[in-house]
Amino acid sequence: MATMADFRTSEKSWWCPGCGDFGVLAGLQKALVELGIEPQQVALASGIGCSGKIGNYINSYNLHVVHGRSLPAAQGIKLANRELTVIAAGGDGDGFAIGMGHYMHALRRNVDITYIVMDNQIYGLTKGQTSPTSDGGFQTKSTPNGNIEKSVNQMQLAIASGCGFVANGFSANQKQLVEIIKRALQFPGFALVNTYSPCVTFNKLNTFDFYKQEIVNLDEDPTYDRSDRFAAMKKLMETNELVTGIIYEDPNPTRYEDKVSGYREQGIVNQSLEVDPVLWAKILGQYK
Amino acid sequence: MATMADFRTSEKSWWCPGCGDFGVLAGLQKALVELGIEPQQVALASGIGCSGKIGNYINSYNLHVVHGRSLPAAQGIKLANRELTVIAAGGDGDGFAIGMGHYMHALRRNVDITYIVMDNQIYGLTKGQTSPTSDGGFQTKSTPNGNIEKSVNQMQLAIASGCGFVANGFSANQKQLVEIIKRALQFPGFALVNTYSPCVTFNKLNTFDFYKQEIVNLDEDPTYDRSDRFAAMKKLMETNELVTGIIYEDPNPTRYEDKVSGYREQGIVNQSLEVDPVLWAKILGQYK
Amino acid sequence: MFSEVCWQIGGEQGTGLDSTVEVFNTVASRAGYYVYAYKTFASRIKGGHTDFTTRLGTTRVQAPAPGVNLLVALDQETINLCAKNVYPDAIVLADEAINPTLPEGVSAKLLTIPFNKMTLALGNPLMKNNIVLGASAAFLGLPLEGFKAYASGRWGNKGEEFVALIHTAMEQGYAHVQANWPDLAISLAPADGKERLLMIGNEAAALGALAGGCRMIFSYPITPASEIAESLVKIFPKVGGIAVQMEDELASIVACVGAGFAGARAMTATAGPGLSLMQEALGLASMTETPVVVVDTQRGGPSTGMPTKQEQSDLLAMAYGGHGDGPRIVLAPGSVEELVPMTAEAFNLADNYHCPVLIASDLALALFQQTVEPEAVELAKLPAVSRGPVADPAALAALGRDIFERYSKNTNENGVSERSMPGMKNGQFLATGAEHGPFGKVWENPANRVYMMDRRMHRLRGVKTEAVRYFGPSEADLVIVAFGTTLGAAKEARAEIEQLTGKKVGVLQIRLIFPVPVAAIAKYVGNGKALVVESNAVGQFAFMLKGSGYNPANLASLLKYDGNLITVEEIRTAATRVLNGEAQFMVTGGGAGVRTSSDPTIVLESAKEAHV
Amino acid sequence: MFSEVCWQIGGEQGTGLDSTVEVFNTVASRAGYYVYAYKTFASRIKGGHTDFTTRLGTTRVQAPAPGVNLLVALDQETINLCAKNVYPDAIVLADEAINPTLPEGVSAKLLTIPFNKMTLALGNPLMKNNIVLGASAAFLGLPLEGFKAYASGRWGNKGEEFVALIHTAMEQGYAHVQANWPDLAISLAPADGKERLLMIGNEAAALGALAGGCRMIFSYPITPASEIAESLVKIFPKVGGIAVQMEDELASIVACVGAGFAGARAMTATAGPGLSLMQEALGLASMTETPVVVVDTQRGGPSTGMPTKQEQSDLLAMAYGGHGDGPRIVLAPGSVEELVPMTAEAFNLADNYHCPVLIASDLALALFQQTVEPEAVELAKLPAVSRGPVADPAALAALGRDIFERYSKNTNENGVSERSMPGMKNGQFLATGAEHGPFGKVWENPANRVYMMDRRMHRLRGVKTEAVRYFGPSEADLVIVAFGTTLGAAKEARAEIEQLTGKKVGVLQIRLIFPVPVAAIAKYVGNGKALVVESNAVGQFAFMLKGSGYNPANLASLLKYDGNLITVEEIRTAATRVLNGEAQFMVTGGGAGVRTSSDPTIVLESAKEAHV
Ligand SMILES: Cc1ncc(C[n+]2csc(CCOP(=O)(O)OP(=O)(O)O)c2C)c(N)n1
Ligand SMILES: Cc1ncc(C[n+]2csc(CCOP(=O)(O)OP(=O)(O)O)c2C)c(N)n1
Ligand code: SF4
Ligand code: SF4
Ligand SMILES: [Mg+2]
Ligand SMILES: [Mg+2]
Repeated sequence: MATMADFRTSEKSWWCPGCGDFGVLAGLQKALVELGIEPQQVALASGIGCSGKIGNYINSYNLHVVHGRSLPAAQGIKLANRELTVIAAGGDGDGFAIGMGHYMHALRRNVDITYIVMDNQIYGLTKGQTSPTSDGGFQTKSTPNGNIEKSVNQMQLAIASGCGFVANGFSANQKQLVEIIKRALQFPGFALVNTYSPCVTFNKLNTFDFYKQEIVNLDEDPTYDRSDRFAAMKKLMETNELVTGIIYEDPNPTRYEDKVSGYREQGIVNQSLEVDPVLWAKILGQYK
Repeated sequence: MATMADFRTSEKSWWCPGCGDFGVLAGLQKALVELGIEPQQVALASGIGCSGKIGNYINSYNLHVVHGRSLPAAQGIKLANRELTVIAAGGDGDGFAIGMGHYMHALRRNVDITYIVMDNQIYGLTKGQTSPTSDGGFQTKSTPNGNIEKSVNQMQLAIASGCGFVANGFSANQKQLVEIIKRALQFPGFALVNTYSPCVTFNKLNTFDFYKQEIVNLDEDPTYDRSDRFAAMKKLMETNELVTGIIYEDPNPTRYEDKVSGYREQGIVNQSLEVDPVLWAKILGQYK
Repeated sequence: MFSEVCWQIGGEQGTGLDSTVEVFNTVASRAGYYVYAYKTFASRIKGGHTDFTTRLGTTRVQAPAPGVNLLVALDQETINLCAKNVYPDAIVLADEAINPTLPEGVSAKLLTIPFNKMTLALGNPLMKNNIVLGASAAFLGLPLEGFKAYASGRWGNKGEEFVALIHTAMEQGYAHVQANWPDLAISLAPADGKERLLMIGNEAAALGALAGGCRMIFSYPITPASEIAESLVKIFPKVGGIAVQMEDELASIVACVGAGFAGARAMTATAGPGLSLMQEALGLASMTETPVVVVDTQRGGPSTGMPTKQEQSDLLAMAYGGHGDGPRIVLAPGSVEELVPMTAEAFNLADNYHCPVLIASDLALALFQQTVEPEAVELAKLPAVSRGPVADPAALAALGRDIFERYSKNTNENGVSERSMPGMKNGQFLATGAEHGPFGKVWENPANRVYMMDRRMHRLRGVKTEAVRYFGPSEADLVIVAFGTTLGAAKEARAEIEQLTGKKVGVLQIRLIFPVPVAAIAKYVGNGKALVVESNAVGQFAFMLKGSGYNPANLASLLKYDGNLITVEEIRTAATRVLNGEAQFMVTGGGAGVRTSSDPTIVLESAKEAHV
Repeated sequence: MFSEVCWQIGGEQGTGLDSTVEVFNTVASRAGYYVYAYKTFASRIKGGHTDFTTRLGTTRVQAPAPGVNLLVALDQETINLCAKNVYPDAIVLADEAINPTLPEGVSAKLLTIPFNKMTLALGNPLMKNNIVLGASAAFLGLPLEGFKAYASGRWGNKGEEFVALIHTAMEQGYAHVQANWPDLAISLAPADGKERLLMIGNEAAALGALAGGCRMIFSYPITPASEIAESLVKIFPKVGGIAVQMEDELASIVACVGAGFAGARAMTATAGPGLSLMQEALGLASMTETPVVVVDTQRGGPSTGMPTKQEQSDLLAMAYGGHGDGPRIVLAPGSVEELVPMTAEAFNLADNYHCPVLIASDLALALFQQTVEPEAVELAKLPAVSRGPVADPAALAALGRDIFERYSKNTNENGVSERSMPGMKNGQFLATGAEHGPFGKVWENPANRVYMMDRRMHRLRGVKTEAVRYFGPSEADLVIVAFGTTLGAAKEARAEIEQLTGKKVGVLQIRLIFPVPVAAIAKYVGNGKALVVESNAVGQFAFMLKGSGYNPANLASLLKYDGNLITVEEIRTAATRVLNGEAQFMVTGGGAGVRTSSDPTIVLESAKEAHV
């Protein structure tokens, strides 16, 4: 069985010391180990951003795509080989600015992948501009007079779009994060794992301390019913999404793959590429 | 004062006889007339689709852009000249497939424009493929075995994103539609006017009759409180968005333009392009 | 007895003419005739003029006909627009109800039939087109039985009564012509009766994809590409494949990259606007050395342009449109038939050269029906699947983890090294669009950069494919360089030009647009002249040729960019002028014929006096 | 006494070196020296090696220095990476704490200072870089007072104590050098003391935009373009303008088209990946004849490529990257200074030619500080705003409604007709990306199509701008063709090459990349040879030149694509080889020097035997 070491690469991480993304990476690696998944069975598609570099540091099949498009890539991989564990990962800008359209459509398409967002409420890699999840009034390089746009509520959007698994983790709460990711990876269908993953260099507002103070931890509320969509929505609204845990999990999950007609259990890549001459003749017959 | 005739063009419409879009066009023209707006004060940006052709048939300043991008165009126009009445218009595919990212961001940016969607739950211009608003199971050219994706709930998304004005009209209910559009045009901030605008050629499921039967008309419910966001969300969920009228209107609207620092009442295009030498010297001073 | 005839029908868009023409073409094909069909239509669903032309021959027909023998006009607009193209002794058959008149100067015979009245009598407006078909069959000597049989097969499920009504309508049309104009038959020589196929290029591309091992298409509808996905969505369930309509083209191409990375053969199909949106991610495929196939059915550009009109103006965008320098291969089919093997081959090239392969189809190829010889699509004769350099699982297992060199200097003769695919133990690596070292890790070391850039680009210099195909005598005085839809007209023009000028004329088909096969072109052109024929405004392929070092002196150019197909006559005229030394750069179309122009390359004609 | 010196500092990324260098450069500039700065950095925020180089001179310095006089190494990696570039008698100043050693073969003097210890003593880790500054000032004879004054000005708001600490740190560094190595000064000749400006190209572009009447920027952050928007977001509130960070580049460019349609001067700024995403909408601007300005700060491509490395590889994408044929103008600045008037001019060109205007900046221009002469940015000397053909409101009012011919055949000498803007009575029209007639209405008539296509493209042939700028003697034996960052090195190399070879050498700056000013280039090259120097792998500009009809025979090429700047020495070497008839195609970089290569144009080298 694979160990943590098996999921590490020889690449030294390029993140700033203390960056929240370290915790997310560790959480993911741990979750994979605990689920007994082998590195070669994991494919991870990531976007561009500090967060998007996660694929550089995990020993799996990694596709580091263009900005904002980790989700189409991950769906392409999964549908090509449904036998794999497929993960998409990236930042809040990557996912909810340039990638917003794909996010909304991945939610409703519901291919069986796990989407891990490292939300630091800022653009890290481009050195500190406002992101779609930045708070109102936040002063950054691109909004020196304060952010004047409403921030995206990505978890509410997920619920509203019918997503079957919506969770939020915190980079500093490893235990919870590992459990969330394990559950997400096992969930049949699209699973959102948002994480608060502070940028210690550019975001002096939404810091580790800020989150520690503000976050409501659902694990501490034994009465919370994660199978209730409306309750989930309400909780997200009440807490302004400053809540961690599994917020919603569909008790009767479905997934895209099961609805595709003629789609097989075996991954497409593992099937023969030969065309049956009888079928070929039949298809040609339509053009006669 | 401008009349209906003033808002018509000499171009014969290219829509199929009976297409729902005729009604939306008429409703828009009527609303403009009733509000006493002059054609030269109106700028309309439309996308690509049968619906996107609306700009060909209304005598105003029309910018017919590329597929999915009417909203960035409209925001560009409005911010360049806030003295104009600016409308974005297009189809369900244009707005919620390729245009989804822009939609979500226009909602939260909240520039004072009106967005009219002609939702026929199908791709008309490309001859009948499934659209993001198509119903589950719907058989089309692109889903001969039935649509397997969850449909987009664009009005719920609008509410969830904090949109201040969310309305739905029906092409066949002119009276209501005109009132909705008038109100939307007057609303300060981003106003969504979705409309059910049946495609009589390719959508044999969501027909005029279908909508007539299924639609709940809010105008007939004197108890409905359109200033209540939660009620709005609930109503949309209950009716599966088959509801017409003004679903939500923020009683304390704000708009992007009022928050931009240094932004003036006069349209940018009407201001001098000269640079004050004192200011120039001051700015240069930063580089000394 | 004609060895070929041309039938044309025009009327209002959205009145069922499409399927009427499909019936006509299929029946003619089944009767053993070669078919070349084309149409004029607008980007609207109902209303507006549309016309369909079908050229039938006992031997292969591969270009627009020089004239029309039988024009069926369902409205006066059709006569106004189309009658000028009929042969002097042609028949114009119109509905009595429209009170048709021929434009001045048209000498054809105008005949009227009470289509409307007959339709009314049959009690079903759909029958009008069936009467038309019957009448057309009578004039052209096509077997009425063939039409009836087609109707039985296609509409049998709508009930016997309905089929019987169709039969009646066809018979009435047929009988009316036989009774009224027994002497006016346009007799077509008998066909060989061989069973051939008839399809549009998009269907051919779908077939080629299937044969080429493609099992996934991610795409977004667009004219004139949609039928590729619409064909595959019907085929794939039978082979465990999947066709996904994505939210846009950005998602489509990236999903293909994902699928290619995972080891599947995946494709997308689009037209110009979609191609433009794919530029960034095509670079991703180039950088990560991931196979991916894109069919671009070119149409009038730029922007929305003319979505329903012919053009070949995405060549530069396909070859050079992305930021930075990245490898791509661009193929161009010369006929519908060729799209089958070429699309299959594209997947082999992508897997062998680890880069995006684009197929430069065009609207006329994509949407218009052409005859396909069954021999050309025999499964056994199509390119066999060749997966290119793939890591050996046993060798990987022996490696141990984290040391698979995806971008190893240990390359094959093409400069390509083995790839691993998810699922293969110890094959894990990072595929990134950022510059990277041999293990895929981000690395900006200058020497590594130079190696990687050279590695990626140089593989193109040795692409193994049939880059050009030559038709004609050796040492020709003039070689017509053509690709895509234009090829057919060039081939038909060849003999005519030889006859007319007494010179030796060849046609060089460009099958590989990029990397530009300059040497092969130079070889065939030899000491002759080259006339590049293309459907765009700036001579994109000629520009690429010159830019790639081809001697501009003997390069002549014929351009058409009015949305219509290049004709045999236009090529004949232009070629004659080049042979006579009368012209080098020519344009045609837009109502005017072939005319001399300046070099279409857009350059600044004068530069302001520069200070020294 | 040196008339120029070169200072370099290296250490770990994210340790404040950026601002330390900014202090150094500003103080040197204020002292009256010309500054040319550059750096090596990675696409990461903290950690990893970074180094900064500043070349100071009493006359203009405009290229990387041939060697370094004083290298400050904060870690051993810096010595390993940078020491090979120091002059033989240079000083390498390192922190005692790192136990520095010089690589073999480096003859420089290695001196150590207890930077760390001194910093510890001062009790604030931020002080280390200030000690470094003081020490550097002492070696180079720069005025310590200048550094102290800068600190007071910049950090005054942090309190007197803090400023005093900085001053102490600076003084300690200065004193340490004076005390220990009184004889080792690298004395720089005194400067003229004139007050000049110092800025990066992105700041210059922002200034140019402001002066050019631009009041809107819609953009999305990307390296190395972000500072353009970040500058304008601070400036625009003062002039009623607006800077919007959009959700992506697709939105950015379309918002610009909207704003341009509305009559505003709007721009976007991006790098390669964003440019690729803008291809479709650039076609929209071309089709609708809408002015829009795009700055592309080129970086290593394709895909993510090398985001922090120099390259000039988006030329083809800028000129030809969209589907279909559409007009665009592409300008290239030759220095930071030139970006001010050129960006201003871009808006005039856009308004006069009604098409997108792109500015081909590059990473080195965009991000590195250069001296700007105050005269060059005097408001009165910058291009005056010229709005181009705009409809006369009175004439419109007289027209009556619905008959304004936006795309009228009544054009000015550039082939451009008047546009109306929303708000103008009776000026309403449809601007559509679909082909259209004179009123803007969708129209696919073939003759109209030909007119409209010619109309759009032909305007480019007469663009009025200073397309090229020539430096050197007439009838040169060799003309070095350069643009962007490369120009400075070419200009510095010119005299050296003349001296070395005794031949006449000129430099031809290309300011207009597209439409290609072929005639002007041919005129200046005359019977000499041309050496095109560019930072990309396939010789994009040379390809454009040849494709546009330029005679390839006398065209030589020097390419660099390893991410580093082209140097004077490399150009000198390449030029000498060309003049000696030793080489035509050369590449350099990647650790190896200038070397002969094959024609970089990617063509298929052999085409399989085609069947005849
Ligand atoms: C098309 C494109 N536009 C812009 C960029 C520049 N870019 C790189 S990362 C990034 C955003 C980073 O923010 P986020 O996604 O939140 O990731 P973080 O760095 O904060 O983890 C941007 C705009 C790009 N690489 N590609
Ligand atoms: C980039 C791009 N992709 C695809 C298309 C083709 N296309 C034109 S309209 C359309 C969708 C039409 O559907 P909708 O927006 O619902 O409009 P409708 O015709 O139904 O009114 C598509 C996919 C295009 N024009 N551009
Ligand atoms: S800049 Fe922020 S997000 Fe990026 S690595 Fe540093 S701390 Fe993490
Ligand atoms: S196809 Fe449908 S949407 Fe388009 S014009 Fe016809 S009825 Fe309207
Ligand atoms: Mg972020
Ligand atoms: Mg629709």
